[in-house]
Amino acid sequence: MYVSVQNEVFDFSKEIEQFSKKLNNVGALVTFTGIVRGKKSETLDFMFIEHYPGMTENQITSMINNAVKRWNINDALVIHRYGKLEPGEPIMMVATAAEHRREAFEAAEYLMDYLKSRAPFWKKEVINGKEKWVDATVDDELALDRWNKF
Amino acid sequence: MYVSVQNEVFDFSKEIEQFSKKLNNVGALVTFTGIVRGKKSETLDFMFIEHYPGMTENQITSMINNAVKRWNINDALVIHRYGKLEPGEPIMMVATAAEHRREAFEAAEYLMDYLKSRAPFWKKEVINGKEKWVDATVDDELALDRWNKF
Amino acid sequence: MVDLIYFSWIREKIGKPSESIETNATTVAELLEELMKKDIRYSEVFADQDLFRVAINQELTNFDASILNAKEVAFFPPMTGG
Amino acid sequence: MVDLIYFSWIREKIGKPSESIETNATTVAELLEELMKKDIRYSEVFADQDLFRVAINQELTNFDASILNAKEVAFFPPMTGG
Repeated sequence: MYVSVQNEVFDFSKEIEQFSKKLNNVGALVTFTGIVRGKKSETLDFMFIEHYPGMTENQITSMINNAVKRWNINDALVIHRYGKLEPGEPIMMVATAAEHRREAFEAAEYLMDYLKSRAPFWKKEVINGKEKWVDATVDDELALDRWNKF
Repeated sequence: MYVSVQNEVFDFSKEIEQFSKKLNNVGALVTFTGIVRGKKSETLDFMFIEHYPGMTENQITSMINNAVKRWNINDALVIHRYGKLEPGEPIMMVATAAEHRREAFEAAEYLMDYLKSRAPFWKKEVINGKEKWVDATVDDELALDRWNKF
Repeated sequence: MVDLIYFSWIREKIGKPSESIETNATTVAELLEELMKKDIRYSEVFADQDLFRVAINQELTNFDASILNAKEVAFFPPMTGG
Repeated sequence: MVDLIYFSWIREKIGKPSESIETNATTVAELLEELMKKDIRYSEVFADQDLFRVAINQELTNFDASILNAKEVAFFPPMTGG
């Protein structure tokens, strides 16, 4: 398991390479990368992410432990940034490795849905010099229901 | 769109890097990589994949076109190998890029499910010197039902 | 003594990221009542309990939860990670 | 003249990857009947239609399909890609 909550920009293809090197007897590898949308010239000046140090790492670790219990996954990675992010930069990534594709996909989607609404991060967008906190969406909250229907 | 049906081994982290460089205003990037399971020393000697040249490329291209029509995806990539594959080597990969995570995930799973059962590839495993064609599974066929329920 | 920690627009409206207070409250709800009586900034921020969440000692919980063992009570809007 | 193409265990059992034949058959089903009369290898391979699939001119189709415009008829087991 690899969890990193960091300010620094990361190279997701290098992270995937490193993650995959440690894998053994894995048949399926799924990655998700979230990227700051918007070209700088057009709309978004930058994004700022606030987080709750300590709780963030604990929440992510317990999300991964839940995913490992629920699906037969061999390994998982979560990287999530905080601080100032420029358009086009990666915000976060998730990687899951399993024997079979269904487990790897489901575990990755589960981690994404929980990171969206249960990891203590708050996004602020700065658009044409105006700051605005991003609202949580009903859809993101509803996405969690999918994982409680068992 | 990038489609490659090839014998040569590929480096999926490099492919992801190249794919992502061409993207613009994308918020979500999903990748799936299929890897030959089994350590050489233990069970699988190697895998051999046969395919139907021409039809393979056409089928994959039309799968991607269907995915683009159905989900709001900005770009997609499919690489699939044929010929002799060693344990631990990548078999194939799919990448999808979209504004939002749900579209990117669904399009990637759709492409995987169709590649499994509708792209003209046939896998043969060689285990302790004995050749065996891999049987299609009922689960893989049933996985397609999910995409016909609309 | 308990540490109160604020995030996002709650931090901005209250005007500080954290504070240490003495309280006789035994639950989060009682603590919120106390705070809201103290200053209009708190009563504005905490008026609508649908708009924010609470964590005690870095664990998400609800407004009925006891704060008797709380070292750290955090208030923040719904998370927007990912 | 139509090209018949075989894959996987069908290719192995028939003993060749492809062949060009003359046929009076108008559908895949009629073509299969013709082949099965010709040689025991074909009748063994094509006895159970649940075990294989057909593509005409590189498009998946079914056994009722016409082969009147077929340049290429391919027989193969269910695919196992991915």
